[in-house]
Amino acid sequence: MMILLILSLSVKAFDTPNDGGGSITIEVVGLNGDLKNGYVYRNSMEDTTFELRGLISRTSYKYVDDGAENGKEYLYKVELEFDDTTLTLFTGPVSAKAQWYDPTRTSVLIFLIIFSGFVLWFIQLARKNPEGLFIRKIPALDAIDEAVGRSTEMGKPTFFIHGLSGITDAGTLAALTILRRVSSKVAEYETPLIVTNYDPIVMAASSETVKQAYAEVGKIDNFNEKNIVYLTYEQFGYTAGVDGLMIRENPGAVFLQGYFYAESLILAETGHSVGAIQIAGTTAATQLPFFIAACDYVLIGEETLAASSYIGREPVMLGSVKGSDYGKLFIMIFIGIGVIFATIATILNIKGNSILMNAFNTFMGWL
Amino acid sequence: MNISTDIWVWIAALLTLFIYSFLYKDNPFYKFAEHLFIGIGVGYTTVLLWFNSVIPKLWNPLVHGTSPMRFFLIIPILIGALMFSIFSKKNNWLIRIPIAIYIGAGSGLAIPLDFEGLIFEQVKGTILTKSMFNSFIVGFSSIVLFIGVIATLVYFYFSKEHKGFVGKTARVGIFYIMIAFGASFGYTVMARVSLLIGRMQFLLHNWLGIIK
Amino acid sequence: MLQRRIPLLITFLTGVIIVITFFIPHPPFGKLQDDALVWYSIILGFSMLIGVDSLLRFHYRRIARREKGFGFSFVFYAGFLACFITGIISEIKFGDAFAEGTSFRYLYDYILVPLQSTMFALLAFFVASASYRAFRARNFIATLLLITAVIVMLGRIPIGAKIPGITPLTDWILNYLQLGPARGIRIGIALGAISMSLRLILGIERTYLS
Amino acid sequence: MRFFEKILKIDRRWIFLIVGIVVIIPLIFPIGMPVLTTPPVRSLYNYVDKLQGTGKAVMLVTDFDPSTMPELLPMACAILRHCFAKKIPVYLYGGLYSAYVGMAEMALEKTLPDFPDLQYGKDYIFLGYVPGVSLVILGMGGSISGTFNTDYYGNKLDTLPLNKMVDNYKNIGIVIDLSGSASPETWVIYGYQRFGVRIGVGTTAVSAAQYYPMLQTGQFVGMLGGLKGAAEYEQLIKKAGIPTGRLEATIGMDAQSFVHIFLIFIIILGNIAFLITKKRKV
Repeated sequence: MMILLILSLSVKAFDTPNDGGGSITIEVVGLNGDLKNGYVYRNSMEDTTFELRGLISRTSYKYVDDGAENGKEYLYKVELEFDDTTLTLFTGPVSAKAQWYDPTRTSVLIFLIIFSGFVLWFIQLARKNPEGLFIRKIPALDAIDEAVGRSTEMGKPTFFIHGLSGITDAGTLAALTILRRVSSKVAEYETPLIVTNYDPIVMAASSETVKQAYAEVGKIDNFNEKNIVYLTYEQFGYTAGVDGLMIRENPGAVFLQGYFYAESLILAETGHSVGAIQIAGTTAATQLPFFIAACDYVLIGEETLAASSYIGREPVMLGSVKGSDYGKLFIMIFIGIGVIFATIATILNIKGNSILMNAFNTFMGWL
Repeated sequence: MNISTDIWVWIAALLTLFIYSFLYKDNPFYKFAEHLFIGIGVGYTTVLLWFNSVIPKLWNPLVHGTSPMRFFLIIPILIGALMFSIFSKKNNWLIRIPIAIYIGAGSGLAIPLDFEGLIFEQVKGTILTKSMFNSFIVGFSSIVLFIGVIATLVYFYFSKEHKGFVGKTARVGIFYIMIAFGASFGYTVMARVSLLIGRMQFLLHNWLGIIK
Repeated sequence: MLQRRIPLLITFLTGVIIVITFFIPHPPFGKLQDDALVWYSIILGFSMLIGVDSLLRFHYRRIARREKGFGFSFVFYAGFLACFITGIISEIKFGDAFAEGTSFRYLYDYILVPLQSTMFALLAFFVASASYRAFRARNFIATLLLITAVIVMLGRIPIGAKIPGITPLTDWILNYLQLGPARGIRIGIALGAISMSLRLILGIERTYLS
Repeated sequence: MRFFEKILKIDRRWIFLIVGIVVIIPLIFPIGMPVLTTPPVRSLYNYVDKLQGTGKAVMLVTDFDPSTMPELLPMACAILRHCFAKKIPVYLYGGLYSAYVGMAEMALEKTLPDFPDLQYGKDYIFLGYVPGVSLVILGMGGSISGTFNTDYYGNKLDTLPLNKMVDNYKNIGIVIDLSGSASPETWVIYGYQRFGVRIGVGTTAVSAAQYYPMLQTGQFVGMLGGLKGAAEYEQLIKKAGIPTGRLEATIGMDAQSFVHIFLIFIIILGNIAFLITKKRKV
């Protein structure tokens, strides 16, 4: 038994594939469950000593040495401890190197090309032929003017409450687009606008956005930096601050835009209690139900991200929306074909023909 | 009754009550707690960000590090410095440069990661329903799930008017979406109540000592 | 003009570079994404100072002009300074502000944490008032919302679980009925975000820059 | 019918008041409604139970902070009581981040008085915080004393009799991670997949949903989800005749169930009022 085990065992060392270098993988081949410990030692070929690097994993039978220098050659010694014996195996020389392309990401590349292709193609078409581009109704966006207008009639300020995500989040950028629209309306009607901020960088961007909007309608003098309020970079501290401000300033319209967490409902209920019209929009799927329950209008997920195209109605933007819709169609068809294929493969597999099933699994692994 | 004699417990308990007083109406106690909260919160995050990010990731590698790569850290310093142009009356447009960098970097990071982490995962999850044939119910449910995904996606199809077949499918989509929202609301209610129980236990046990 | 063109060009370049490096593991590109995140957290540390500055000035102004409620601005200052100073002292003295027995730890445990959890726990009340108001059978869509919410809520309490069929029904709603739209919404958000990112990189979507 | 119109326009503060009362009353006068146990909880309980007499230890990790304490602390107490009563050795580990240690301390304070004959260092060990997160999990695969050096109280770990017998995952029957974040996955990746130590998890009701797939694939031995999971574990140790102290989760479940019933009640009431007033208007 033992002899068989020894004969069938071998150890391989190779450059860890698809990475930025600096890493060598050591794999024990032909092992089964009875390994107690597997120690990996390394020798840098400059002297004779082997230093202990780590332990072979007992589930994958591999060890990844992330401390290798690119281009330098190493020898590895692996000591395998079994219940009744210990084996020592050598391997190498081997060196680590960095790759220029990561083939495991090919699927992303292909989808990226297809999707950007659609978007760029329709942008191009829109440039040539700006007529006839359609975008479906989004009631929450139509309600912006109404909300600001009513707030003005009541002589109350408008609140714009940012979510908790940073400037790199698509939801925040969509919020800034909506802020742009809200502030140009507010500037037109000459009512106060208060913008509350969680992230200081977003505050800087909000300030720029509102200033631009005021400048555009020629009322830059009415812009008041003090109304772009910074509160705190602490979730519930921010909530407490916004709640306090809302109760005291008594807004007539409240916009809750960006990425929210559990505070969504606390804010929306407080806004409701002061009788404001509330328009919420978020890409936080988990918080949408709370906004639906407590707000008058809600931009559901992707609707926030389409807001800029909807508001601006520039042909180029509408073209990009159409392009991304085709991307959506592509994904729907992809899922449809995938489901049909999986069904056929499973039926054939039950009948004993596994070729299609294997092909399917390989493809899913690649994706 | 076994009221706490620990001053800190008293502070915590009073602050808890101050916040709850907001449920009745705005009042000086709530204002006190709110301002304290914002003060402490901003002090706390500033300290945390500096000691967990700026010092270990910038100061230590620059001052104590040896790697040649550490000079790349000049990039965040420059970007960070440009942020302060907001204080300048004349050159405050420079703040657009760091914002432009964030937006570029954020977009660049999001594109491949959204494909890999969100779209592929969801697509795979929808296609792979291996146990579909184990029973009629699972098979039927998988079809229900599949229709849910497609109808919801049709609802988010913006560039076509929602009438005819597309309109009907989008309508089914919004039905599905509402069902999902109801379920997720009902599911989360439970966890929210346990937070309140925790606070009440603190007041009744740690502070007042009414309950053991 | 330059004030607009330069930022657009910068957005384009950073965006394209970051996307390309996603596919190149070779240094220095492979690490660039991670580096960018590290840099972001450093810059966030810097930009916190802008936020702090804004707050300090706001409350200073309130005190200086004796505006309504200026007394609470002292409370803000007290909280900020207490936390900031004890935080720095504790970090320097103990190497970790959260070490047992530091004054920062006391502020954290007995002021910040109770405030956070109480604020968080307000949700229990607001969930009640929101569901009372929102879950009405106004129309077909609202009824769907109402019915699923009630079924799932019933399924999560011991008494409700005794109603025959409610537990499997809740499980079925959560595992299938709810999962489809949840996936659809997520795919939609991801596609929307990608499309928005493309527009930003190409300079079509400008927000503050027009 | 004026009544229903009033009901529809009721000041929401009445609702707040009733919610408050409904939570407080069961806390002061516990009822102890029966809680049915579910398979994920039973399998964790049974797994721990079978460790009795094998000499293998339980490592209980408090990877949570005060924000999720109401749900997770009762779990810590119930599991500790189970181990203490059955003389299963325990490593209580104060969590991967420094702010978490206080939670472990609190769990000990609540449980130790009921088990006066326990000896520190022999029956249980309290590990404090060391930086490193996943490195700590990896390090313990080699040696616990090598990773921590000292326990929470500053004693050298290699002087403690329990640690002399255990010292790495080979003699740890299960690591139970109580967490409101993603740390159970970290434990699975570095603890289970690298060293084969079994992982159990206790988490909040909100996070529980995302861990079901890992439970199904057997990466977790069992799972306690939210207050209900904690209450179920309390019921199991109560049935085994172990001193339970105050059944915090079970009592919490009373309060929770009352709030739920109240919510369902007002939703139904609101709808009746809505439909009646609507009919009258037509």
